[in-house]
Amino acid sequence: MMRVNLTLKPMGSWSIPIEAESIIPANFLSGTDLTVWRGNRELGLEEAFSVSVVGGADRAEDVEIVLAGKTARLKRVGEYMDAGKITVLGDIGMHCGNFMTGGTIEIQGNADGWLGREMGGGSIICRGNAADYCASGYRGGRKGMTGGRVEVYGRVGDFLAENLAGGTVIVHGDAGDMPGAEMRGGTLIIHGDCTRPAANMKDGACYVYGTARWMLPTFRNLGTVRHEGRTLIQFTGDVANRGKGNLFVGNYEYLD
Amino acid sequence: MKFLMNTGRTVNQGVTVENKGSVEYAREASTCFMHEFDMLELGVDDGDPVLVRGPVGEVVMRVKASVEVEIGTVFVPYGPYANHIVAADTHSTGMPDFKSHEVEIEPTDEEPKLVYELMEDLGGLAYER
Amino acid sequence: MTELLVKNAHVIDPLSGINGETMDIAIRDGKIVEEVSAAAEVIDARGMLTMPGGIDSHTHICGTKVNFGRYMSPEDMRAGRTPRRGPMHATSGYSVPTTYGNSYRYSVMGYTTLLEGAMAPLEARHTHEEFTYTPLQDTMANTLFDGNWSIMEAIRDGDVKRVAAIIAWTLSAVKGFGVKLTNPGGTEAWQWGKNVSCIRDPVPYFGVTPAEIIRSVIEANELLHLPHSVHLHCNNLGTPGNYTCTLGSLGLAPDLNPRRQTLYATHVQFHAYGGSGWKDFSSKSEPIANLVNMRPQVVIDMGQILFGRTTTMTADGPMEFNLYRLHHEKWSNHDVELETGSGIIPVIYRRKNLVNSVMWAIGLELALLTKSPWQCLLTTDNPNGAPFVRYPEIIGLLMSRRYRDAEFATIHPDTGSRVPLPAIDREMDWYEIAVMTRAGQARALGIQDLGKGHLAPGADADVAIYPIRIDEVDPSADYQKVIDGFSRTEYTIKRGRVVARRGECVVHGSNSTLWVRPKVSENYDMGKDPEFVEKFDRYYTVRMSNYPVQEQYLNRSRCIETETEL
Amino acid sequence: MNVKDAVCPFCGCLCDDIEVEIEGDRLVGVTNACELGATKFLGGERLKSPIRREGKAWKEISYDEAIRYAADMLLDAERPLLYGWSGTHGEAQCVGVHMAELVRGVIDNTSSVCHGPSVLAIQEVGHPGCTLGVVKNRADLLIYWGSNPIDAHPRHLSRYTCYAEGFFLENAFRDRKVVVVDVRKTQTANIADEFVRVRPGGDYAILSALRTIVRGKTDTIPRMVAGVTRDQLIRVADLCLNAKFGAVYFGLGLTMIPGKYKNIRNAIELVTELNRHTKFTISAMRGHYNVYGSNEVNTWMTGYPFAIDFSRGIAFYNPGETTAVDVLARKECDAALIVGSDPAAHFPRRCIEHLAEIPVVQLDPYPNATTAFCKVQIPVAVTGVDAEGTAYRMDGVPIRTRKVLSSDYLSDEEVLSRMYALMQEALKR
Repeated sequence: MMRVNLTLKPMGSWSIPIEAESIIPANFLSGTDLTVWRGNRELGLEEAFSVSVVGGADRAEDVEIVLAGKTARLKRVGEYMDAGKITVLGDIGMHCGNFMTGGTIEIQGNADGWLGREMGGGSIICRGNAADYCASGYRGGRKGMTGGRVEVYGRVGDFLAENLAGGTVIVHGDAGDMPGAEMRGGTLIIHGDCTRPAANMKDGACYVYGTARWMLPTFRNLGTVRHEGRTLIQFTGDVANRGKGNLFVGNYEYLD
Repeated sequence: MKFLMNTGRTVNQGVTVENKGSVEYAREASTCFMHEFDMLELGVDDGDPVLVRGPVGEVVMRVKASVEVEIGTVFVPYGPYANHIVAADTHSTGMPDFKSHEVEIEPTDEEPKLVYELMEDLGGLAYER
Repeated sequence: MTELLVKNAHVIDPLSGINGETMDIAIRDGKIVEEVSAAAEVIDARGMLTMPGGIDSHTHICGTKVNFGRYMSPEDMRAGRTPRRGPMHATSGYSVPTTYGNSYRYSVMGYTTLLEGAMAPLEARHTHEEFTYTPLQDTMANTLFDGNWSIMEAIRDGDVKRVAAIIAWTLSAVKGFGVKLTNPGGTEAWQWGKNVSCIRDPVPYFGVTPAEIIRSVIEANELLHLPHSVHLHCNNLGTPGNYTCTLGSLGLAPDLNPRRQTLYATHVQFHAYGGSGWKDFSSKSEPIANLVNMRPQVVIDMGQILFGRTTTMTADGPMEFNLYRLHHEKWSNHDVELETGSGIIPVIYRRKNLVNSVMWAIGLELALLTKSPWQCLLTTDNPNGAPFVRYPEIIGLLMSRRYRDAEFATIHPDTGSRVPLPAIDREMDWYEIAVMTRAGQARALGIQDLGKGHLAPGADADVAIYPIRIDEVDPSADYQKVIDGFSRTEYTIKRGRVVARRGECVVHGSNSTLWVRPKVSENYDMGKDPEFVEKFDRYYTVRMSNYPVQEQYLNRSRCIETETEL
Repeated sequence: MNVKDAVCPFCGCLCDDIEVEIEGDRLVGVTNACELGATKFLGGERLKSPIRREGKAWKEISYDEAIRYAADMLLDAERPLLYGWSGTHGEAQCVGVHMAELVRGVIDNTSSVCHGPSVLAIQEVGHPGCTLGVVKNRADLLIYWGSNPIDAHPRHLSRYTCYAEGFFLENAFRDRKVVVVDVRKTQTANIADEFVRVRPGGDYAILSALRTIVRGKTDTIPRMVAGVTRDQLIRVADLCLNAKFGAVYFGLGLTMIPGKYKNIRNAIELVTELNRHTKFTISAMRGHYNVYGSNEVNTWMTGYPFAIDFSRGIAFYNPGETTAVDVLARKECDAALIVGSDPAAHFPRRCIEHLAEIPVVQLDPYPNATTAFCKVQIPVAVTGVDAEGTAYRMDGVPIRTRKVLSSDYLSDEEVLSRMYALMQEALKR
């Protein structure tokens, strides 16, 4: 096993984000001669981080990266990650785990926007809150997340799991506006409340255990069902979009 | 009282927009259009100053009766007064909630500031006073 | 004075009658000359295949609808991004690259002249602005007349000279090069959500038929002595059984011009379909090619498709809506007042799809069954059939039966019974490829006298030197070498300067735009025609004085004045 | 002297039939323009020369000095923001893109706080549109949704839609029906045949409901949707289906409310659905006279219409991250060049607070709210008045604005080109 400890050094007066897509387990198999970017300046990994490596590994599966320091503006960590583990002790910046296909990312704090964008596999656990576009897709793209699992213990922002096409997304707290918009597959589970779930959905399953506010009027009510010990109201739609998705809600309120 | 604040363009705002130092621009952009019933309840008349408090700050405007706005909502022309209290959160779309902000409005004795005073409050230095 | 000497090149230059001679090419101040001084810079092209710069006679690279294709497709843009490097600006995009992306990628493939296939006159300024940012090729624009109200009215009145006068005024105003008809009449009908099904359907309100539009505009085109012929995108694109409509349209072309064709039919692959629906969809390349073989007044281009992702864009608005209803992705449409329209949707052509497999075969068949390469030019209707960066694959397919068979084995298994391709043995040679990618284009566009498409003294010094030794490569077997060779020149020379070298563009460049000003007598100056002016003022939303494209939009203006019969 | 067919550089209508009267070097009269346009032509008190802030005072400086300051500022920055661009001509916008590419900065235009959400929607589902003249000549149904042309685009109705002469309409005024959908009963709502008053935030639900009704699934819809009765929705759907040519013009009433671009997407999908039955188009009421041009220029040069981040050399696009409001509010830039806009008047306060902390250079003919946050402001000629150049109308039609007056002011393009040349030279060294 190899453990890579990276502690972000304090940066200058502005909060210019650092992009660090080089931080994935596989890259550390061949050393720490990596670079990151702050704005338009390329920095050596050790200019930005205190680096220590404990142990060794031959394959990415056996590498764990532990990120410490004020990492809330550190972007693109874990992008294209395919194996191994990244643990973030604090908060993490945007685009963590983009295009990830395998391995695990665990964030002890909060995650900024686009957590696990266009993810294809692996798993992301966020102990705090996640911001907008968690488990979503790219602008203009047809498919968002296609596989894997994202689990957020806190609440999430707007446009959660937009264009979800596969995989599972679980949020234990509340979600913001329009979770599961344009869903075409996969499973989205929100334990708390949200507004306008599954707007324009085509297919897939969306569960809201709490209350769906501003429930869209274009879903057909199919009556109640039992689901994992809960009674939920089942809808199908979005009829506006010729959709055949399933939306289950604990409770709902129209904006009438 | 709580209101939903909407902002937008008006002819007068458009006519004065190239001359932001002018009294006319300040007057237009600091107008808070309100339904007459709400004005009654708030105890204000046309032209009275009101303190509008939003999620990130407060600003003084002058109220004006309008038949266009619904009860419970106010309309403020785009500009530095409305933006003094509008939050910068864009829900990661690039666009703030310019047209849907919950605000608290109460009568006040203060006068609306001039545009340059608002700018200096935020750390700027006015060129023309 | 700048001089350049390309030594020991292995030259194929069909318009000069040169087929594989080792020779030197002398260049002075942007032109080919007999000889240069000893001070000339020397490029050793020993044994390398050297041809006039490539010419694309039908591509979509600049203008309103191309840019909208970019605008609506951030997912396409991120596919081909490069940073600013040396004299090269940043680029983005795969199927609809940015202007710099188009220009650099074409240049690396040895292309030096491009014809934008469709420019709406009202929005011509936009096309010219983008031309300026397409620095490494000379540019020209086909101008759309398919739904032009004044022209349809003149046709209804039987006044071909007036048709010609309107074309003359418009080309001069918008700095257009040729006359384009896209689904003639159909784009006007589409402004009511309707279409015309073939050449005998009258256009709503105007009453004229596509056949009348095609015939009258051909006559008008020849009255104006334009360098290029009418450039036709036939009615009924993309529908099963449309080949009869195509045959009918090609049959309308009279033989009026001894120097070139009188009808250029574009992306004919999309118009050569048999069957009564998608279930019995089949190739009708044979009857089309047979007709072309009998009619020297017709030139076609392939409109080849290749499997993969691309974006379709055309002035043919109704066709794009029908395509949208099949694909259900995203759909854009843009109708242009009094003139034309356009539509855009992204598509993916799949090997496992029978219709797509048949389409793939048809393009190749058209090229292989048309006897003269001068009559069937190599295009994909970029980016409709595939992005132009894939032209080398098409060259490989045309030159190698083995490559075709290998590809055929991977497509839908039922394709064989619906297409004649498996029975075609023809393998094209280097000379024929040179015709299909530059010489034929120059002749069809009527620009060989302007120094395009050949390397005779006096010609523009636009030269493509490919790292291919044609005496060592057997294209039939080594098709991958052919593809690689045509993908990246050793040198691309534009106006006497090396602009690209082994995949890198080495100068910023500066395009010139070719356009036509037909000289007509006072009586036929539509700018002074009271009826024309009044209609313009009442129904356009732009003032007539603000309509013409000012010359400052043309980076290096090359105006071609024609003597007309008006 | 009178100049005919001048082009109005105020709003996206880009009216090109303006007549201006010139006396010497002054513009004294404007005919045909609306009140907004006339005011713009007549202008106000401009800055005489570049100014530089020194402590608590302003000092006049030379153009050379001002341009050099701006070039150095951009070269020194780690993530400069180049913002605005809608109030200038296309040629200047092109230089701006080259500059952003060279210094690896973020370039964004005012559409991010205007119709940026509309762009995002178009990127999801496309855009069935047309030029204004198609509507003028054909449309028998007009829908203004969340837009108020009488205040924001005063000549839209008379020049292009309701009151314009139309080739296929016998009596445009009588033969066209108008539907207005808004949360306020605006001036435009007063002229509507059908006014649909929506509860704030309810537009998305209404649009979904209309799509469902057009599809014939009316029974799914509750009796009341966001303050609108089902009966009224059915009536509106029937008006749409019975129109020969319908045109929707939407405004910021759809882009600035919750859901943002999803509202536009829904509106576009309604129009796409209607095209299965009749002819329908939809278009955005663009604000600045050349905001659409800025989208066009950015697109052909970078691949994206706005919000482009060149930090890493290649063009990266992610509105919400690379848009000006987000960059400023998150303090993610360390210098700003502002051209042809006034963010201090139009951005939320947190953005302005960051402008106060970083070096800012602005190109603008007039002192404005952003002046207060500038280190340097450079006065320029006004496009359409004393400078010319290309602008794109709200429907994508490019028109060359005219220079109707001569002045000593440099155009935006000239100032930016000089700046760019200095930057190129510095990087060569």
